[in-house]
Amino acid sequence: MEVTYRDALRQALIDAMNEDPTIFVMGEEVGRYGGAYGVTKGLLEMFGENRVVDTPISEPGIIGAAVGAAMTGSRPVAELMYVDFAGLTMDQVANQAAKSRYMFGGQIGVPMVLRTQGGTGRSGAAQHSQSLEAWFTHVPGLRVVMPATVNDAYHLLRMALKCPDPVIFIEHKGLYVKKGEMDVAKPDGNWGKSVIRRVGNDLTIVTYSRMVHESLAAAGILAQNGIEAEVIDIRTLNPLDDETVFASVTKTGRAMVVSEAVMTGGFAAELSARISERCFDYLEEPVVRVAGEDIPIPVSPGLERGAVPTPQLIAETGLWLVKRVAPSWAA
Amino acid sequence: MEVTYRDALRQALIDAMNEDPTIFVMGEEVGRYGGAYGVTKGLLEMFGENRVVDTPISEPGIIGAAVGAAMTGSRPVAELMYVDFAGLTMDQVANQAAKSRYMFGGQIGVPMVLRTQGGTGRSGAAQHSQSLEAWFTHVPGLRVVMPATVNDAYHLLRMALKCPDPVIFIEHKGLYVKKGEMDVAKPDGNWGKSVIRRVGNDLTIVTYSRMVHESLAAAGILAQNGIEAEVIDIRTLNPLDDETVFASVTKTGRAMVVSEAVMTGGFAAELSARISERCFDYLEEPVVRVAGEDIPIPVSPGLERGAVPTPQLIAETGLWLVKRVAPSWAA
Amino acid sequence: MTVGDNRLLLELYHTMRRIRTFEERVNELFVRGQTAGSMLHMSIGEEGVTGVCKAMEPGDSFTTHHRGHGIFIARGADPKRMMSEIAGKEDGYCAGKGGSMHIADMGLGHLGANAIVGGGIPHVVGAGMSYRNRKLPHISVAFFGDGAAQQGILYEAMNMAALWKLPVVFCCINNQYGMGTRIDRAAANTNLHERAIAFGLNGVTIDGGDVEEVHEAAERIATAARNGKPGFMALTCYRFFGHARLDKSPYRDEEEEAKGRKKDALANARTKLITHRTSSANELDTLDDAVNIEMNAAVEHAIAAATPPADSIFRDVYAEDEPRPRPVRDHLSMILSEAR
Amino acid sequence: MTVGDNRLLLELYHTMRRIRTFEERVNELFVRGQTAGSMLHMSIGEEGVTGVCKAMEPGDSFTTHHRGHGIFIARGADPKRMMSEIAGKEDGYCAGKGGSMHIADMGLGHLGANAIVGGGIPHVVGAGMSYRNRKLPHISVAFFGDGAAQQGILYEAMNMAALWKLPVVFCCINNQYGMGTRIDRAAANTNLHERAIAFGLNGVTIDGGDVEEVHEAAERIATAARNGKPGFMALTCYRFFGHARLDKSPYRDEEEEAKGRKKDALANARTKLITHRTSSANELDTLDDAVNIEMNAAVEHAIAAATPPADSIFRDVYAEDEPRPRPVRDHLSMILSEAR
Ligand SMILES: Cc1ncc(C[n+]2csc(CCOP(=O)(O)OP(=O)(O)O)c2C)c(N)n1
Ligand SMILES: Cc1ncc(C[n+]2csc(CCOP(=O)(O)OP(=O)(O)O)c2C)c(N)n1
Ligand SMILES: [Mg+2]
Ligand SMILES: [Mg+2]
Repeated sequence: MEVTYRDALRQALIDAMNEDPTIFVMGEEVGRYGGAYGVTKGLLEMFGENRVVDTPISEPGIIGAAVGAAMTGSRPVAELMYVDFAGLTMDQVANQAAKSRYMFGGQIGVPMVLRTQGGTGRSGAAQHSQSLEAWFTHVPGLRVVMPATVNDAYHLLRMALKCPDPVIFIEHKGLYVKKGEMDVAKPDGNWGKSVIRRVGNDLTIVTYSRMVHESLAAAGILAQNGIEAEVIDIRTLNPLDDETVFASVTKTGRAMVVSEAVMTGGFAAELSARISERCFDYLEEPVVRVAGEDIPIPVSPGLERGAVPTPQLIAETGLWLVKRVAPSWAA
Repeated sequence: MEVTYRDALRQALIDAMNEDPTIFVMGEEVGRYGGAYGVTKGLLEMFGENRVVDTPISEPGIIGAAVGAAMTGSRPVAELMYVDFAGLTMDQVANQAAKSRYMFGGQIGVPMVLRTQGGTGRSGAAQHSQSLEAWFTHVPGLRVVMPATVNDAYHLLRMALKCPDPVIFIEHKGLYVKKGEMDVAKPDGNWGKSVIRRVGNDLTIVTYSRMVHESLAAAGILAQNGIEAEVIDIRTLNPLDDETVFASVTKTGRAMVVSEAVMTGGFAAELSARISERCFDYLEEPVVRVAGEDIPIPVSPGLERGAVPTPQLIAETGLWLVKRVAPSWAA
Repeated sequence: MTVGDNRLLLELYHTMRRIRTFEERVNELFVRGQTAGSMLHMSIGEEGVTGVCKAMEPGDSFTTHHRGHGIFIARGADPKRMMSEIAGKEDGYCAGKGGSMHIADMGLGHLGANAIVGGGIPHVVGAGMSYRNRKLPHISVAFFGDGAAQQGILYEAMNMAALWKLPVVFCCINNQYGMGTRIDRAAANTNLHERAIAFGLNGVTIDGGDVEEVHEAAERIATAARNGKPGFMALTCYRFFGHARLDKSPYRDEEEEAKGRKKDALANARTKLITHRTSSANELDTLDDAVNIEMNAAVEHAIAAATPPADSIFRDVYAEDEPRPRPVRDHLSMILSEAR
Repeated sequence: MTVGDNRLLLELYHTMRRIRTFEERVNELFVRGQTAGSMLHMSIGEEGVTGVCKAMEPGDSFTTHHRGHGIFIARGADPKRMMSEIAGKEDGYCAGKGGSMHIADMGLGHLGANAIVGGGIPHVVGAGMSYRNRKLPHISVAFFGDGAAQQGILYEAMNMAALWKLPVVFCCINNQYGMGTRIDRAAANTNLHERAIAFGLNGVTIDGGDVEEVHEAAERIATAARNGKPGFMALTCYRFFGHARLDKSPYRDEEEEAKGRKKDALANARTKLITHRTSSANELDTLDDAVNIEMNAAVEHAIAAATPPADSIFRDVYAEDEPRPRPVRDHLSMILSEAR
């Protein structure tokens, strides 16, 4: 069925809530407003005020409440309107949700899902456009999921809602209106498995979230230049399936990691490091990263576009990497 | 002069405050108590209540106040008692302190120093033992400094107090009582420059903070096995001097990054990725990371020691890397 | 001010009209597809805050929230540079980097608009510390909404301000809504000033529809703050339109909106000037026309203004002569340039 | 309880004695070098909180702070397993992973001690939501100190609890200090209950030196909470000793300490039992001796207990049958094993 990424997420919440009475949604504007990006529209009418809870603007308290609810038999879905607000909640996320099972010797888990969204594309400026997954992937005890496709939006959220541990579920504001096939009976892949979105023998592009689509577009450009790129969607940054990546790089001998987050200290660095560690004998060129510039996101649309990778940049880098064709900026 | 790391920090604050009247220190227990680890002892008597400010336990408010003070002509030193509490302050650090100059088009800077400390060694358990520098190094607009030596404790803090931008200054709780030479006239190196702590031709060990000492101890063990390791102390993670690292790896052909932080998504991944990117043609072995385990820190002393790198682990890895001698755990 | 003082009310009216018209023009700028994005928050209905801004002195500083256009205008902003910033242009207040939600002007004491609800509140505490330490006579005022009053950082900031007797004022513009959430669905006790009093500050709730009343209260609160007793004031008003440009407020009904929009400090001031003071309708119309011309010019200015150069994105991350971030392309060049 | 009820006060006395003696033994454990670290926070002087714990029912849950030994004992903890955890041993409540600051027992409704000041406060809001949604009769109580009352998250939590009418109680153990900072140097208005009232909760301040008074107040507050009116109670007491094991409290003088230690719920209960009730000194001494034996046994148990196995560090990061983190050594093996 052709639906939008937004609708797929909404359907996942509806199906999960019908199936599991312990699930409830809480967050700013999730009820009457239907969610800042419309993902929870209609849920309040369907499930009532106890299961669709509009909260005050109190991010630390919201996530803290979700932790407590998760420790007492509920499975809360706490919505953080923008991942940019994570800075207000990192204590509850990293010191409470992530560590409770461990600190308490395995007595209890914190089965909650923190739903949020990030990325550029709407001139949201420096505090409404970030990609902060790296803060979470550095915290043992969390799972981190970033769906790129409509089908993954549905299935990964359903799977997250069965996970016994806290899941940081990061959507992309630029994908909500994207249409695609949703098959509730058939996930793109299992939880914790990377998916090959395009097969190719010349170059491996490793990416996730919106950049999967930019990378596929770039792969199209590369194909016109006689380069077949294999595009791998990581999907779940934790648990991470890097074996699929290693197998591909072992085959292609060339790897590019693409991410919208600022380059320095991003998850792209972890992926790059792992590929170099494990595929050392097979690499014909260094693993390169095409990522966001090391800057805050500016508001002016033109500047904003210049702050993150484009299909053009990915393609030019690929051409250079595989065919030694100097890119526009180096020519 | 032989002093402790703690005294060097204290002297830096005193000298800077005497020189620059706009500097004031604020934080929990920095005054009457003298600082949880004694770094600010005596300052209240010296500089009075307006310049040594005991605060309520309100981390977000403390950092937020420091931001406002820095924007109005003061140069605050805000002490965050443990870097583990950073989660409460990341919004003020990453969205306010780090981005103000940029968002406001360069109108104003936020010249503040956030002094904090991290690391294991005192059975502080999961919420008092972390190494969270990676959260900060992923935020454009911040500078991140982690002194390993007594002389750096003094000089890097003095330099941080002249920096026009926000500096995250992370000390290590295990180093406060460490003694060493402090020469107020002679820094170990400039701001933004890595320092070679030990010269060697067989292997490059890149590290920072307490792990510099563990790495030097490991280098001693390696030397007894005929391996001369070059140990590089990064000192300032931002601004990062990676050229010094590349020069060394180009010479040795082998690189190991050592860090106390949990491995996945740590700054060690950034260093590893950069070395593989820039020294590809010179590497005889993959760049390896010896870092903290991907777990919260347990309280039991024995378990805590097992969660972070030891000289033994670093040395065994070095032996394997250079001489292909299988380590104890693989033998 | 002495009751019946025409000059002051006329001045406040003029400022409020400039705010109202400015916001209407921002709307026009959006409709003409010239704004940087759609995260534009109109302050129409909140013009009464002008009374607070009027009670501030040169040298005083302030922080605002995402709905801060009006406050900034009342503190002396140049509509042209504001409009340019909202359009993401090079000659805007922030060189096209900040936009509507991050306008600032250190020259006018504007320490910055903030897109993090509550994010700018603690900054005034630090400003107050700077003034105290340097023995300056200034106060610093934090402007924010009723929704922000549910952020814990407000209470940390108020406690510190009261504890240290800082020259600080917390001004809550209670427009009854945080996006689609009415205040009574966000707070159990909606008398927000009672919270401030419990934290040891002066606390009042004022009718935001009467700019003179707002101004009088602000004078009292500001004077006390200057003398070391920080204060909190909530201005009761109504958000006339949607939360941001694209919100049509489906969550509230016509009737409530009609009633809410009666709380109109601008309209009330006009009536008062004509009926109880010495101004004539013509006089005010002439003034309004001048404002129209001023704001139309601001729109045309912004549209004509140049967009910022592409490479400006690497500027201002750090101080001018500090090491700049390395562009990804340069990084790639260093890796791939040498032939293999 | 009816005034003059010997049974209840005797029971409270017994619990308070167990707390006092337990803490003294923790101290001994430290002196004997058997504790996991020195971040040990004694609750001596705070035994009056027993009155709150007594007002709780089976099935009720609670979160505590870093100084929570006493609270947990009053809620039924096994001193042996507590002492083992404090020693970092395998049979401790948290298998030697949490220690003194992170003891928990889901069986007894202890949702966890927290080393983040204020960190456990919002958890009771979520617990209250669970109980409401599942129509369970329980309440959830957050225990924390006066210093934590300066954390904004407390106000976010109280506002949510009041807004949603949750069965939640916030219990502030006001021992006058946050480390070296006396409450009047941390809060402008030290009548903390006034803040709670301003947020729409029931709020009271009680003399923590009179356990019966505490118990009566707690019964009222808890009953109201069970019926949807959350409450806040501050127990006035005094931290008898240093902040943590290594702190000698140089920041306060003998005189103040002597005065403060007069607020001793345990001693007061004993006097009351003997002078106004039917207990004899001998009777109480016998009881005390039994407690001594119990707690000495706990110490010896902890010292004899096994330390956790080294590889247990990789357990409990995630649920049992979920993928575990890969040990660094295994990671290195995968990289370096194949010969080059
Ligand atoms: C920390 C944070 N949480 C949520 C948001 C999303 N958001 C933007 S404005 C707003 C409503 C704010 O309400 P209020 O404080 O009353 O200001 P108003 O919009 O009414 O002027 C929300 C929830 C945000 N920008 N920052
Ligand atoms: C968020 C946070 N800030 C600071 C600390 C350091 N710290 C531990 S206990 C404490 C004092 C807490 O005072 P209070 O809440 O009154 O509890 P008490 O120690 O008096 O029982 C401080 C500052 C911490 N553990 N967590
Ligand atoms: Mg509002
Ligand atoms: Mg206390």
